[in-house]
Amino acid sequence: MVLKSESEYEYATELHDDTRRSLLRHMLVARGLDEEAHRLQKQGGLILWASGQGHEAAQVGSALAVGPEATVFPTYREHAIALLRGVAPDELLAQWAGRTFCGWDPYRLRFFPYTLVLAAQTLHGVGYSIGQRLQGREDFVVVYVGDGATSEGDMSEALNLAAVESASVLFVCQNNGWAISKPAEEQMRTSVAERARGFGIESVRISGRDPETVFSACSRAAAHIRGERAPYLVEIQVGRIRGHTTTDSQEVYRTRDDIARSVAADPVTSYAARLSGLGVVDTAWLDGVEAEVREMRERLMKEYA
Amino acid sequence: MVLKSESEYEYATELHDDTRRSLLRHMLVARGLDEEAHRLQKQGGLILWASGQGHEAAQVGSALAVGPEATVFPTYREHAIALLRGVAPDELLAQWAGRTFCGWDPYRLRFFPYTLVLAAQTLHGVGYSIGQRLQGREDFVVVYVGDGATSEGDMSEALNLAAVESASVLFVCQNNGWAISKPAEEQMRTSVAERARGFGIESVRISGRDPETVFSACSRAAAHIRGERAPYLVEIQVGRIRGHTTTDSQEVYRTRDDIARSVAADPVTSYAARLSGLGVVDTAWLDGVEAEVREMRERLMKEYA
Amino acid sequence: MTSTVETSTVRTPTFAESINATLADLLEHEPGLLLLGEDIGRLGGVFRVTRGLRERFGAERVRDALLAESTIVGQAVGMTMSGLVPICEIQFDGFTYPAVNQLVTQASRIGYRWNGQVSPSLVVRIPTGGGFRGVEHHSESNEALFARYPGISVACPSTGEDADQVLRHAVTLGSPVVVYEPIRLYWRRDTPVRDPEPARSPTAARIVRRGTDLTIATFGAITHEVLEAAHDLAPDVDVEVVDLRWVAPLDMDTVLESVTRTGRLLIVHEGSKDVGIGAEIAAEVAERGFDTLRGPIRRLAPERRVYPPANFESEYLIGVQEIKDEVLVMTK
Amino acid sequence: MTSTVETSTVRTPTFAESINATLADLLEHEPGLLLLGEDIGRLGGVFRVTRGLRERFGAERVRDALLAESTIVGQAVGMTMSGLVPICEIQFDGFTYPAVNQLVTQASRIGYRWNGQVSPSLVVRIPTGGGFRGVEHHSESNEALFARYPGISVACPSTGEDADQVLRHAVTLGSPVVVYEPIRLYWRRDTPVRDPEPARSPTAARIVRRGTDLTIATFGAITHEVLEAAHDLAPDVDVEVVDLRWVAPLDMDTVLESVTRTGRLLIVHEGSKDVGIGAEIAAEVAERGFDTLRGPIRRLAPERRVYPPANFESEYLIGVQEIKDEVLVMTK
Ligand SMILES: Cc1ncc(C[n+]2csc(CCOP(=O)(O)OP(=O)(O)O)c2C)c(N)n1
Ligand SMILES: Cc1ncc(C[n+]2csc(CCOP(=O)(O)OP(=O)(O)O)c2C)c(N)n1
Ligand SMILES: [Mg+2]
Ligand SMILES: [Mg+2]
Repeated sequence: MVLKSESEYEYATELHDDTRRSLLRHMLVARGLDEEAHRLQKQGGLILWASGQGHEAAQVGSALAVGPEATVFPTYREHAIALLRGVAPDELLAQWAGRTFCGWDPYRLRFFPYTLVLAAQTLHGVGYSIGQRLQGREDFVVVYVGDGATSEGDMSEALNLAAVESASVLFVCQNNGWAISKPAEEQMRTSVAERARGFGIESVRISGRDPETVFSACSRAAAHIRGERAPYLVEIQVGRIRGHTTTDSQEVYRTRDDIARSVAADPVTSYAARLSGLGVVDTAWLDGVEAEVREMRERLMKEYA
Repeated sequence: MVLKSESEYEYATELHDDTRRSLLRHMLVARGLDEEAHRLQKQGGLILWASGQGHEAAQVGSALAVGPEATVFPTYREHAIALLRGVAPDELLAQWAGRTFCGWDPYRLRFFPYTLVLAAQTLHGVGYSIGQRLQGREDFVVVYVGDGATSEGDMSEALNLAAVESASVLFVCQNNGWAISKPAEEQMRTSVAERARGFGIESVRISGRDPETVFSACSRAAAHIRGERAPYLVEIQVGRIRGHTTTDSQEVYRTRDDIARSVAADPVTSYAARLSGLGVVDTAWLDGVEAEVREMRERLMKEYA
Repeated sequence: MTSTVETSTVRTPTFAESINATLADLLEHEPGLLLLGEDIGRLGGVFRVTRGLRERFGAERVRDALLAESTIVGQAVGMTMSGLVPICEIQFDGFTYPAVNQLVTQASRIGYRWNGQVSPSLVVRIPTGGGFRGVEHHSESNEALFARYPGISVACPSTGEDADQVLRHAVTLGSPVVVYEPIRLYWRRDTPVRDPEPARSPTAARIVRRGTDLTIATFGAITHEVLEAAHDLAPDVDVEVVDLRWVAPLDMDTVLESVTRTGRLLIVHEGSKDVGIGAEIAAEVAERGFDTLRGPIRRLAPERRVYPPANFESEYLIGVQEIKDEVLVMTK
Repeated sequence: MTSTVETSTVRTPTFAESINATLADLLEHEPGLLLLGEDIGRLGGVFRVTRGLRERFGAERVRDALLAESTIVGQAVGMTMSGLVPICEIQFDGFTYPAVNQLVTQASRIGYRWNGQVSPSLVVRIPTGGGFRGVEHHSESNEALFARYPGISVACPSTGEDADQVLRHAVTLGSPVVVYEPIRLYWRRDTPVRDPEPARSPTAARIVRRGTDLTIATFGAITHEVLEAAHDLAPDVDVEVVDLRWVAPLDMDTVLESVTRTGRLLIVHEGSKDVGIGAEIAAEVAERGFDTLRGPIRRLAPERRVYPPANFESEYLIGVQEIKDEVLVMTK
């Protein structure tokens, strides 16, 4: 079974150039941090790193679309969202360096701690949303989950709970095609989006190559959630460029071609090229971001090397 | 939300009169046993009894349809199936009298022990089917589950496993509208049948009032499973005539009308009336079954009173 | 806290009535507190412990949960993050296991993971224990399971009054508490007399009978059998009975002081013996109270075997007679 | 069973290599046996313990499981009913909890529920323990969790040779066995010398160092630190080291005999102290070996607190120095 997008790429036309630059900037910064994390891990400064390369468009697009009011329940790979939400780069790496289990202030940033026990956070997210609603407070919650983790009972229980309670929860599944070495098409017969519908949760499945597609789909999803006060699920197909984590050797179980396809579909380079081509960003702008990234990497090196 | 049948009553015309009499006979016997169990429980002979009244058409119809080769993984309420499969009445009551955790020979009867930890048996059933297939043996399995139990993570995990492995498993959900005091429409937003489809399992939702409807639907499901070597789910709507168990007082949480509706929709009396009306059974036949039931009840009284 | 003497004649509220009253009072005074469990609302719980609370406080605060224990505890964890204080109910001890992951890897660690920014006051009430001819899985005692885990406290009150104190303390603790409520005590009225001595603190053990010859450390429903045995043995043998009330953390000071006075320790519990609470107590006393011991420490608890069908449970459970026999062996 | 002396110089297979070889041999000779776990096939497991087995025995017998621990154990239970012998792998100790329900309420009781008609030979291998700077949840030791339950056996081998013996025994036992494999030993080559004395039976403890002054009972990875401490202390203090190998059921006879000779008992384990395996051993000795004791029984194990982030794990774990200090205190 081959995964297919239900909706093809659709470049939303209504996006402001500011928004587009913002999307690209966050993607570039996340990529820079990810590269630096790999370097630091090799040198022994980090214990482990779960790369987000290939996930940037999905993460930045969805996080910008829902806005800063939404509370985010991440997995352990939403580094681009962490940065976008204001987690400082060194705070983000702290747990991967063995210093703490959460380097940032979850409440202030509305970006909750990474959860390493797969799918456990899905129930927390729904419970939190219900709790907020009961107290008459903002109950919009975004729960991230990977394709593999959706097999855990907790994920199905969370979908059912959200559906029954009509909770204001956006589930975002970043389907990168793999749960370590297990291909997504051997993890499920349908799709996460179809499964959500079975529980009574509207859903859509989109490509995660283009941040604008993601932004549009998640904006619509957010509008649905706020309008209907009901949950929604967006399944985003992304490519996993690096191995599962730095201890993984994906060459053992993925073909060279398959890895090459993920690399070729790199959302960061392609979006940078597109915005350059459209004249939305120019060399000066790109140089500015590059300088910012360089500075960040230097600071991280000082802190963690 | 009110539960609606997706397919209306459909009286299969192709059923032999022998089959129809067999359906009715098993239903009448099961009802007789159930009445006796209540009596014995009141007298202290049984600890507890989980009544099957209202479930008879669903149980007998499905069990006859799949035939004796299928291995059954029941919940704790499939008394009609137990009897049909050859569990002796006193063997069936033994566990409700505190003598054992399983009074019969599971392998010989291909009717496995009752499981009281909800939904745990769903994974066993799929695993057993896979195990049988791996050993080149009959892998047709029927897993019973209640509406409430479908909320447990294990049920979703079992559906996913069966779908991915394309296991020869028929899931039969007897949706009696209640999980003790929780109405099914507050337990899920859709239906168990829709949920199964989300996982990639074909399904149908039928009324469990008429055993012939059940027999036909389950025969088709069984043919599908044997033909496609893929799972199937049949959701059967039944009425719960008695409380959840003998310790329950359903009057606390169900309206008088609602209970009356379940009583009025009694599948046993209505099927007996129908077959009498059609001349498929006559008084002599009914008297014969009644005598059989009386004898069974007397034996049980001796054993357990 | 009152210190009324409980006797078999004075009419005091039953265990279930006490909990009901405490929950009602907490709901009344703590707007952020809610109840969550299977069948606790409309039905008032399968043991009717929460009877009337939904009518009084509404379906939003007395929530009939989905039939999924991981959902119950998992959503409760999220609710604590939003500032609420959920009191969950698991229907029977034997159905706790689907919630173990959320309790052990999540609820118990959230505070630490959040560097103290979240203080999850989260209570899980679990009806426990046997002796009422239950069907399979309905008569177990698994308090030792959670007692191992840092970040979880475990209470096993043996009276309604103690349950009241435990619950009131638990909802303020800022970390999860599992409270085991003995099913066979819910509606029992005639319980043996105990000393009215108050506990030193809400988490301290209680000395429910003063004695000089031997200490019995116990908790939960079986405290009553222990007291009965102790009363029977007097005046020949004068047994001191310590009702631990909490099994994690344990009030070892009270036990050790008692053993210093009596020189002998018997531990009695209903949960199975192996790697149980009794083992922890014995190990602590074998280390810290070794010099005060006049003889071997002994444990009286069911052997390592499955809780049997109802017809055989009396052979499985520890009764008054066995407790007396054991005391006599140890003091002869 | 061979009785080769393991030394730091002789090149013996590593722990991981031993298990790999044993699994291969079992798959070779037992057609009904299969492996089931996350990433054990294509990848050969996250620790590469099952490397090459899928290629050799096929994807049907070396099964890359769905990402769901309850599914893994739950389907394995069904497979045992069909006559197969599944050896499951849980990826890390910390991810065992979603499978607890299927293990405790199902796998462990199926035999009893079926009146002996099913003998579920079902093995669950679990990589365990810390000391390798793991991230959250990746360094725990929860063997005491399952040790409580009748119907489950729990093994904690400390060498590849013992793991081999444990696994071969486990697949024939007719009831579930959980085998804890220390992560930090998988690929370690230099381990302290131990006495070659064979065990009395596959489930018996091994005396891995004979001594006269004090008995240390231990198991799992930390056995090596205990041995190192014992070697360091000699000849001033002559420590006897008992490697339990199985923690449920426990071979108490070997421990008691040892304590009879030495008069002193220290228990060392990596899992946290409270209501742990050490408690059970101490309690048994405080009862059955009381008269042979010359001083308090002591336990050395991490205190009741969450396993901390990697930078703080050395403060959390028990090291060679602490073991030596403890022995010196007990023998001075
Ligand atoms: C309950 C649990 N089981 C197993 C693991 C080990 N594990 C960590 S990540 C992972 C794969 C997750 O795949 P997916 O959900 O697709 O997320 P991805 O890593 O691809 O982003 C596994 C098996 C875990 N962390 N938690
Ligand atoms: C894991 C678990 N949780 C709770 C229970 C207690 N319990 C027994 S039956 C039941 C309701 C089941 O409802 P449903 O699945 O609809 O089946 P029905 O009884 O209606 O046939 C509950 C909550 C249990 N047996 N197992
Ligand atoms: Mg993935
Ligand atoms: Mg029901």
